[in-house]
Amino acid sequence: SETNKQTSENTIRVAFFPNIGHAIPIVGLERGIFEDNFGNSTTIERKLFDSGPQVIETLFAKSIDLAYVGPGPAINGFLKSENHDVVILSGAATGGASFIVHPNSQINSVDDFAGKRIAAPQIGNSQDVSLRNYLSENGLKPYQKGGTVIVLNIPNPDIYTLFTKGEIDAAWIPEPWATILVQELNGKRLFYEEELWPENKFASVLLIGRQEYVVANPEVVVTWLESHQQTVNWINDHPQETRIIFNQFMQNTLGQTLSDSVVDEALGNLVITTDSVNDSIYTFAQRADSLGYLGRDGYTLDGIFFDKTTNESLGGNN
Amino acid sequence: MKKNILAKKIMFYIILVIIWQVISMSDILPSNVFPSPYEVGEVLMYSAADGSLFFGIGTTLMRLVVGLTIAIAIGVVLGIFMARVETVNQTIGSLVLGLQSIPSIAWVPLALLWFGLNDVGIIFVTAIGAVFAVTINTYTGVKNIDPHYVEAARNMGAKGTQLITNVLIPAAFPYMISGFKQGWAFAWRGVIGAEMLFSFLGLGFLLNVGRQLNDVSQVIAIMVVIMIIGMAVDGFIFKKIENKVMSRWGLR
Amino acid sequence: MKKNILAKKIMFYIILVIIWQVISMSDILPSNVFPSPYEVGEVLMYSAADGSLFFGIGTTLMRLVVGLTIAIAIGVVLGIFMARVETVNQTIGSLVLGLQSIPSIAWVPLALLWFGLNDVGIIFVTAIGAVFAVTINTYTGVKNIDPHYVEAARNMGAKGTQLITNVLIPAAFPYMISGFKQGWAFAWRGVIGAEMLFSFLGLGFLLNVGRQLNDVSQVIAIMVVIMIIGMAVDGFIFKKIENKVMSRWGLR
Amino acid sequence: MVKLEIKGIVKSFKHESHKLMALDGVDLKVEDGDFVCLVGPSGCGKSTLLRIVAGLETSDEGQVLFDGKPVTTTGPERIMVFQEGALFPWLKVQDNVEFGLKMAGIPKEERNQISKRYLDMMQLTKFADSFTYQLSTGMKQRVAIARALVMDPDVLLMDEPFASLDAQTRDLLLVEMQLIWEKTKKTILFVTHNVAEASVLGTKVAVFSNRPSKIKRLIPIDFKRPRLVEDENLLGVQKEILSELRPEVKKSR
Amino acid sequence: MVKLEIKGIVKSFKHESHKLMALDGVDLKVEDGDFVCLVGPSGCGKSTLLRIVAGLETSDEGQVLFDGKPVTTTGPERIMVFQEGALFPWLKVQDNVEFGLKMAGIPKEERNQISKRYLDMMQLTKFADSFTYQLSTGMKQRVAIARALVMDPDVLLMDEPFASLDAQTRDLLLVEMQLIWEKTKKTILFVTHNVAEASVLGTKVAVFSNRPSKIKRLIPIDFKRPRLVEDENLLGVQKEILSELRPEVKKSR
Ligand SMILES: Nc1ncnc2c1ncn2[C@@H]1O[C@H](COP(=O)(O)OP(=O)(O)OP(=O)(O)O)[C@@H](O)[C@H]1O
Ligand SMILES: Nc1ncnc2c1ncn2[C@@H]1O[C@H](COP(=O)(O)OP(=O)(O)OP(=O)(O)O)[C@@H](O)[C@H]1O
Ligand SMILES: [Mg+2]
Ligand SMILES: [Mg+2]
Repeated sequence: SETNKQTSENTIRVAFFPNIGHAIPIVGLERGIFEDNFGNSTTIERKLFDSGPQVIETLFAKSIDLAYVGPGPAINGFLKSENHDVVILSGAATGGASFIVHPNSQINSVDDFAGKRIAAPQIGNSQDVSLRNYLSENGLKPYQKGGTVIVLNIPNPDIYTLFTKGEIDAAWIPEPWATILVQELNGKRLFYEEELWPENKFASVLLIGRQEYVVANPEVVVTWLESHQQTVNWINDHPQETRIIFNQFMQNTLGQTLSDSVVDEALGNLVITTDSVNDSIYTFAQRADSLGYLGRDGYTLDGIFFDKTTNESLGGNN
Repeated sequence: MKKNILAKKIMFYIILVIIWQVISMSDILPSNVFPSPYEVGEVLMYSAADGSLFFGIGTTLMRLVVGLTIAIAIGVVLGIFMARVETVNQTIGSLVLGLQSIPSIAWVPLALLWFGLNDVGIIFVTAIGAVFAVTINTYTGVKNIDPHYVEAARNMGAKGTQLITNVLIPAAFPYMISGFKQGWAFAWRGVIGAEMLFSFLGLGFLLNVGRQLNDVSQVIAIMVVIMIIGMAVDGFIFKKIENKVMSRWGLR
Repeated sequence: MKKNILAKKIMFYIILVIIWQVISMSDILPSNVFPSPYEVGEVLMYSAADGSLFFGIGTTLMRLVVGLTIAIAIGVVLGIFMARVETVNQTIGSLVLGLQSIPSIAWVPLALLWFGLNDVGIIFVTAIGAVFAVTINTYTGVKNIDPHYVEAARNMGAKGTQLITNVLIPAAFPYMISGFKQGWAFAWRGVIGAEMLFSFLGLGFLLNVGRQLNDVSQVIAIMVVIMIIGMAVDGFIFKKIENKVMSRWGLR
Repeated sequence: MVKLEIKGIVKSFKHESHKLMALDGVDLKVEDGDFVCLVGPSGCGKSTLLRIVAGLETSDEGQVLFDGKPVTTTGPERIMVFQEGALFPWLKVQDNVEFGLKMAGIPKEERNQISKRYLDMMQLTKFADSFTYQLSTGMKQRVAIARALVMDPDVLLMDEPFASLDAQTRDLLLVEMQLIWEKTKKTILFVTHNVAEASVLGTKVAVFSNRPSKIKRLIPIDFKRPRLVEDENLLGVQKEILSELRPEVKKSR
Repeated sequence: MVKLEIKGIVKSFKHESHKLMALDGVDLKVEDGDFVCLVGPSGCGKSTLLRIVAGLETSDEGQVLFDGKPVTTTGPERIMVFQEGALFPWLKVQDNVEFGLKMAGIPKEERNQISKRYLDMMQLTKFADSFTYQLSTGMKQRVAIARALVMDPDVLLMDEPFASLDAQTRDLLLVEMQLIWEKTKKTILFVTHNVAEASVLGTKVAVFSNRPSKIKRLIPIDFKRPRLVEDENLLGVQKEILSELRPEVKKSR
């Protein structure tokens, strides 16, 4: 609460990952789209993260106001705060996850999964939920639950490492890692995750806000969403420049870049959009719940989506 | 007398839990930031009921025992060498101090690379986290031996291995015990840390799951389990040895 | 004499690096699994050139100093209390041993929740990682004091604070030094670990970046930096104090 | 006036295979200004009794009264010179000697003055700046004595303080001790194995029986001072002490 | 035959404010079977010399020859009884005594037999199972002596071993020491502050000068044994020793 009070009205603290799926904040901020719309009196403080749950922890600690995260952490944050800390403001990207098979492992379809070691990023994230749901839809169970498929939850960079060593047979993994596995390690893309979804689309990155902040700063939200939309348009019009800006950003913040072909292909596998594909979020929550990720007491997503009208009226009452 | 101590301890923890419950009920902090002991207890109950807790504990302890055994064996030998052979101390000794300052979890990426995602990798991280603490304490212990003991022993014909097993080790034992204790602390931290990052079964994995799902109650529940095991190991193993040594040395 | 030692050390490290280079050139392991010292050196050069390395070191050291200072202050007081007041030892003492066994990185989720993504959170993790080591060593040191010293001092009228500052602390000093040393080791591990997980500036952050980008050279480069700083702190600070204490105690 | 009253002190220790009854009902009245020498077989409990009087050990039964009040803890009015020295290795010789004064809050210059006097008396001036491990055993013992004298206590408890001194230093200190005692009229309990030493120093000599020990006899010595070790007058008393002591030592075999 | 030849030993120590010259050219020839008592002012370097002979300390100059070969390190043929005991706290009394035998690989039963004999001699049988902190100072010293005797060394180096014994135990050990020496014809270097002790035990008494020390005089004593402390015959030698010693102790003031 200390940090909260210190927040000057003119500082917006926004969290995102140095990852191609987060192209909107990266490109929008690098090109100054957000700054231009807010004017000189507002500073935007960038907070770089590499894990969704950590973003949520930090948001609970009131150290950030807005954040770009996957649906998993967004839903968890909403439910764990008893429906009052997190609100989904908009979509940011859809698609962008694939099932990659190691060149030496004999996997050609789901029929070959038995006895194999299959990796997904951390428990409860989008790919993990999708993988486990896919298994159960195909009548398979993870080894840890008495089944035949060994599911490993490991961070993306470690998936790469283990893929190098041939210690895993396949991975359900987001971009740009999926493309890196394909291009650098000869991984085989068995399928794109969007192929499994209605209309071939599902939300993979969302813009969320800290409810308290959103309610208190309706104008900020409006301006942010406008800039957000403008950035989407710009990116979709300028894929080349997007790649250049992205790599510049990587160089400046992490001192490293990805190869052009990786960025291009990864970007091509994603759709940068404001569409939050709400149905996919409900489906996602349902699947997570059936996996036991959402607690024992049942759940409801009522109020998770930003409702501009109620928000304005709440803001007015303040 | 003994009963009295136990009663005091129990009282202390009951009071602690009550204070905790009162603070969390007072609603100063929301429960997603500061859960109540009741919520934490609930999580423990459930994971005990479905067996996952005990499976996790078993896995972790197995890795710990193997890693710590390796660490103690290497650490004691290395420590004695460093204390007795100046050249070893000047060369390997300085390296040990450097390696000691690398946090165990910094080894995780390399462990994954070198050993893969399996028990060996985790045991490596566990052992490497503990080995230097054992080494340094053994070293300090041997260095701090009253020189009269060594002189008397050498004078009575103790040499080489004899000197080590009959004088250096027993004389340095009070220090070495605290070396083992720290070694165990480092190993315990190492194994949990590695499991958090490897995400491959064990208590650290369960803690990480809690974290990934933003479930503070589970995080704290596992921390409590980690603490309880830590206290148990300390109370039932190290305390006993230490008391014996202390009273034999006439230090109490 | 002094020069001789330095020469020995330098030789040792040169040989070490040569062996490393030979192994990595022999191509038994691919360089993305086992990079050569040359590649690691290159990474260091670059990050030194663009200043990011020194900024990282500065940030980390600042957090370390603050966290360790807090840990030592609390640890010494707590340790003495535990050693001298049996009730404190039986209650808080057992809790300290429990808390000691929680790895610092297990505190990271709570630190993030309670303090947010800022220096305070990282310093919290640093301090809590070190405080119990200092406490336990101070405790052991005070417990291991030759009882004659305390008796003589009490007999000459030393009481309360006087007894603590004039007898307990100096008599336990050889132990406390090793407590500070371990405290520093834990704090150093804690701060790096926290930075790896917080991903908020500092050396740990740089290491994590290396990990995220699967750049083993960078991972090892930062580990080397961590080691060198560790050795420097040990060599320039702790070694000096220790030698002084040891020779004053007639232990060498 | 009775300064110290030791009443029915019983003390036993636990050993591996047995319980050891060290003191079994020790009674002793020490008048103000008495110089009582304690002699007895090795291991009979002389050090233990001194520790109980100092308040460093508790007895199983009985009590010690100081000026009529029961002793429960240590106090600067009862200062002990330990048999093993117990000097502080982290302090220089001079700081060791000044320790008690510092604890009493006496300012630095005054401390220096006092300690200088006693360091001089103990022939240690040259070693004021040395650390204790740099001293020979005899020198350490002298530091320990200086450290106690500096405290100017009512009761001085000395546990074989002269055992590792050379004969000459000891003879000198025997004279010095008598002077100090006469000047300050301190009450002194002094453990020794040396019967001659006891006869020179004591106003009374308490002979311990074999373990479990009592005080077997209290022999008063009334010769005028300063007495010297070579005084032929003392031979009679020495014989008397020995005749009490011998059978006890024999029993202890 | 010369057993030990000490040639031109020089040894100094660094102190805070100055360098301390302890030994400055000590020469001493010790024949096989000699019993040499060393006396001298406190802090003159007697313990230091013993440590050098034992091989525990190196001299700045000069050397020690044992059977004609220079001493460079410790050896079981030269066993030391330390002034401060240096018993191992982690061993029971009996195990302390048997330590050297165990190091020499002697089997358990034989060890037990031997140690029993010496424990008995030192009146410690009852305490065979005790730990050292449970003993009085005098008892500890007796354990230390037993531990050395058990080793049956050619040369025994004893640093004030009887300082904290009661007179009776000491008198007994004085006789015992002579018997042991006569039976085994050991070569013994024995530091003491007690001139009577020296005159009873020694075949020769070496008087140290004040620091920086040399050996001022070597006084042979030829009376037949066993000698007793009360022997009037010894008074003459004692006077002689004292007359050499006194001026040195005075100088040391
Ligand atoms: N801490 C202890 N634990 C067990 N036994 C002890 C302890 N302290 C002393 N004793 C025993 O108590 C007895 C008396 O010991 P004490 O040191 O008082 O003897 P003393 O008369 O001073 O002997 P000395 O003349 O040899 O110094 C001894 O038999 C000793 O073994
Ligand atoms: N380790 C040391 N460091 C510095 N000085 C030392 C050391 N050991 C001995 N000395 C000094 O050397 C001198 C001789 O010491 P030593 O112990 O040999 O004397 P000693 O003749 O045995 O005296 P005592 O009869 O009192 O035991 C002393 O003045 C002492 O201060
Ligand atoms: Mg005694
Ligand atoms: Mg000496």
